[in-house]
Amino acid sequence: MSKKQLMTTKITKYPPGEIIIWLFIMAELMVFGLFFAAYAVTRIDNIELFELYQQNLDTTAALYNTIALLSSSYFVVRSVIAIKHNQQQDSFKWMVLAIIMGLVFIIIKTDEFAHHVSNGITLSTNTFYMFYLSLAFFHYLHVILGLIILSVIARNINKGAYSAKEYTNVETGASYWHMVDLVWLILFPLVYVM
Amino acid sequence: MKYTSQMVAKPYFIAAIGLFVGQILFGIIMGLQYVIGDFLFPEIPFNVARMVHTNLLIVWLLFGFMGASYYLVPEEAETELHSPILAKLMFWIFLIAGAATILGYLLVPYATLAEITMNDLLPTMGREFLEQPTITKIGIVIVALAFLFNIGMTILKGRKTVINLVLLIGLVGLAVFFLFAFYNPDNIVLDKMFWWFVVHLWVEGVWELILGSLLAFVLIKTTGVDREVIEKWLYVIIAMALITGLIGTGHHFFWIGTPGYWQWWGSIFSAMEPIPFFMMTVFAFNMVNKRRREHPNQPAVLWALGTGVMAFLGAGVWGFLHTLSPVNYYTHGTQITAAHGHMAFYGAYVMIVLAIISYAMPMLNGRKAANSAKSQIVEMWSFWLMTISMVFITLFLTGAGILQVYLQRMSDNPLPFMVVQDKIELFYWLREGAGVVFLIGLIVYIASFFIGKDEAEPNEA
Amino acid sequence: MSQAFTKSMARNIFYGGSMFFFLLLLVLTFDTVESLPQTDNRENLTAQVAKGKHVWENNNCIGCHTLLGEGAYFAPELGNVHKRLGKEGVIAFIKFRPKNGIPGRRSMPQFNLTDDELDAVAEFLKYTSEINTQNWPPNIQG
Amino acid sequence: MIEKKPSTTVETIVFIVLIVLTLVTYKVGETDMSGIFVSLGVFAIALFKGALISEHFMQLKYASGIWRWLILIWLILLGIVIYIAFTV
Repeated sequence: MSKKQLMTTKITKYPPGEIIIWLFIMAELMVFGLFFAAYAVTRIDNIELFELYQQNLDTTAALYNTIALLSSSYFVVRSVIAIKHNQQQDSFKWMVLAIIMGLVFIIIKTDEFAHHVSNGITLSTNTFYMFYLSLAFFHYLHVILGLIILSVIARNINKGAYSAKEYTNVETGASYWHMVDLVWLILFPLVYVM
Repeated sequence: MKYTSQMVAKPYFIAAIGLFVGQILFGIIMGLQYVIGDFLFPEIPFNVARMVHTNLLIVWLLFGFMGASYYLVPEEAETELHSPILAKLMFWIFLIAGAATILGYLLVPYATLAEITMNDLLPTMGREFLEQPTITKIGIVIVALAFLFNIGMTILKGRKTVINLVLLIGLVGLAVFFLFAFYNPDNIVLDKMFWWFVVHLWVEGVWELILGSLLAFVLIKTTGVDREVIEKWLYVIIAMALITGLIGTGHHFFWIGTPGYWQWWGSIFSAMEPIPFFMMTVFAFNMVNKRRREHPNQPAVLWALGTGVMAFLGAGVWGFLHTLSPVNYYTHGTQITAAHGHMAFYGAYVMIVLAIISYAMPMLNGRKAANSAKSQIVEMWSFWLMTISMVFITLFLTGAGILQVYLQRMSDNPLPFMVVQDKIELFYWLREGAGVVFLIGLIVYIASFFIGKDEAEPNEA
Repeated sequence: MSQAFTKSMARNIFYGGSMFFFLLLLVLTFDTVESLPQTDNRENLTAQVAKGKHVWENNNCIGCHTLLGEGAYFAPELGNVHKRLGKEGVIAFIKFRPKNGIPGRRSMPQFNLTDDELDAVAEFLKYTSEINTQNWPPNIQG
Repeated sequence: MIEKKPSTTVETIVFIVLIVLTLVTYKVGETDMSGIFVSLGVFAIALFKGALISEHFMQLKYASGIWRWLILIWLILLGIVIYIAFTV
């Protein structure tokens, strides 16, 4: 297959990265989509309960987390662009920044979970917390998995494993990470604000 | 056959088929007890017949898995089996322990069996599928460890292929999750919950790894498709199986005293459990369509394709039908479950074991690659007889189940269990009829081993 | 841009995905075990109930009946039989099974249980009927 | 070989827009504004942000056929479900 050296507007047929990751992204989005739909449908009969306990959530922490994930996603975009131009140094730098922002998310979210645990809140506390904790924790695990993937990629970039000719794995990891970001962008307003 | 030590697989396969016959005979007895309640009572009460039926199934499938492993692991690893003697020894230990256990079920009342095997020291008996005396369970663990050691050493010293690796992971998982059979707390909710760590994580977890690797092996051998392609498929299929199946365990935690959130987790993830089975069907057909050779052993290819389709129908479609918690609320513990169980076990596990037996037996009998044309035709007849009758068994049980759900659980005037059973008797008669056809199919299958024994095999096209 | 999908990627997805969901299963299992006291009626789990469970197991009751929907589908659900028949009804039913069954009908064996064993198994079924099963079964017929 | 610095203007603008929209959503949550239309507005913003991620970060704008629409269709379906669930 011919390689493009520059990011041009030429139309490629497939999305970036290995094609299999897109099947998994779709499967993941299906699961999250079902959870979101289940949340919304269950809420219909429990509006007061949901609105009451929604107020107990820390919206400010969620805001910082949204900014952290968005920045992280943006840094990953910069890292991909850099590797496509053979700038391994830059690519590595951006990827490390992305990982740092991901870790910021983990720290803030862990603190939130710790608060819930110390208040004795579990999945069985009530329906709202069941959904909130399920969604947030399932997503949290995805962030951890994404960070592991990004770390491996960062290490490989640093070792010089990727270049303008071979960067499929970087794009694969990046696509997964954007999916994690995307899910949080929906989760944030749905569970914290609405 | 490339290595003489592969020969140890043969007794395992023969024992598997023999026990399979026993399983079906007891199935026929139970089917009759469904309509003639006092048939063989009190000599063989239903609970004993069922125990024999389900335990024989598990034991003969394990024989099949072990035989398959002894056959394919040396060939994949390109080395002789670590210890053929150990394999032969374990065969006899397992067969004798299995036979003794079945005889125990049949000859003495279960409570007496519990007493003489000293169940009270470590009570593990009396739970569905795990009825074996504790001493038998310990025996199973010992046989499994010796088997794993043998297979593991062979893989370690030889070529490490993906098929061998996946098979080994599946077999280790099988042994590890069986250990939950020894956990039997007084608390029935905890008991039920961890009971599923054996049952669910076997059949909807690690067994799928075994299934996948056996299917991949048969397809590599019969289609000649590039190993790289097949191994890639294998990884993706088993990845999906575990990704959906692990949390899919939750579909058993809806109504047994576990928290309500399992209704969401279980429904969502188990709803995706058909995906790996669908991929398996696509995989099997795809590989056969891309075949680089016409393998002379046609029945083996047929069984391999059949297992993909029937596993998808039985485990995938019939499983999905009642896996969502609002549906399962009404169907839980009815004949719908029985319908699903029959087709899923047949499609996923019976057929894959028959596929590997079909592929390996001609070679184990000293032939080059296949049985005579006459024998193959008979075997394919048995395929269709057994498969179609299993489809009908499933359909009749589904019919019985739908009526049962309606009459007993949904109608304005719910009827008692036994009243409902009388009303759906017709379906049980039809199921019994289909069961007899299945037995005929099995007899035809066995006949295929003896027909055209001395005739030459068809040439490779 | 290579669209080849490599085997190592498939392998990583298998190992990564399985580990991920296995850990998730462990976390959910842990949470369930922690919260079971709210639903599993353990405050009523007496020594007699525990004994009843052994009687239940040693006679392979699950070989015909379902308990909370699990078991064989040959005979009635017993998770709520205490609500259907009451303790005395349960004991009487088990005690007076004819040795040779009922002609033409599905028959329950005569297990020759002692009075204490009968009491224990009835207590076990009473305890089971009080487990919070999310409102299952849909009605008294089980 | 090292090439000249590539242009990242589009991605940077998209990133800034995403941050601004996030802050808007947060402010709405802080104020006492409530009601169904506020909620739906907030969610519409979220879907739009998702579309930006899909098009510009995931680079699906360069993909053709069904691939380009994967995420967008998911967002639309989700929007419909949430709309129905919040307005019944």
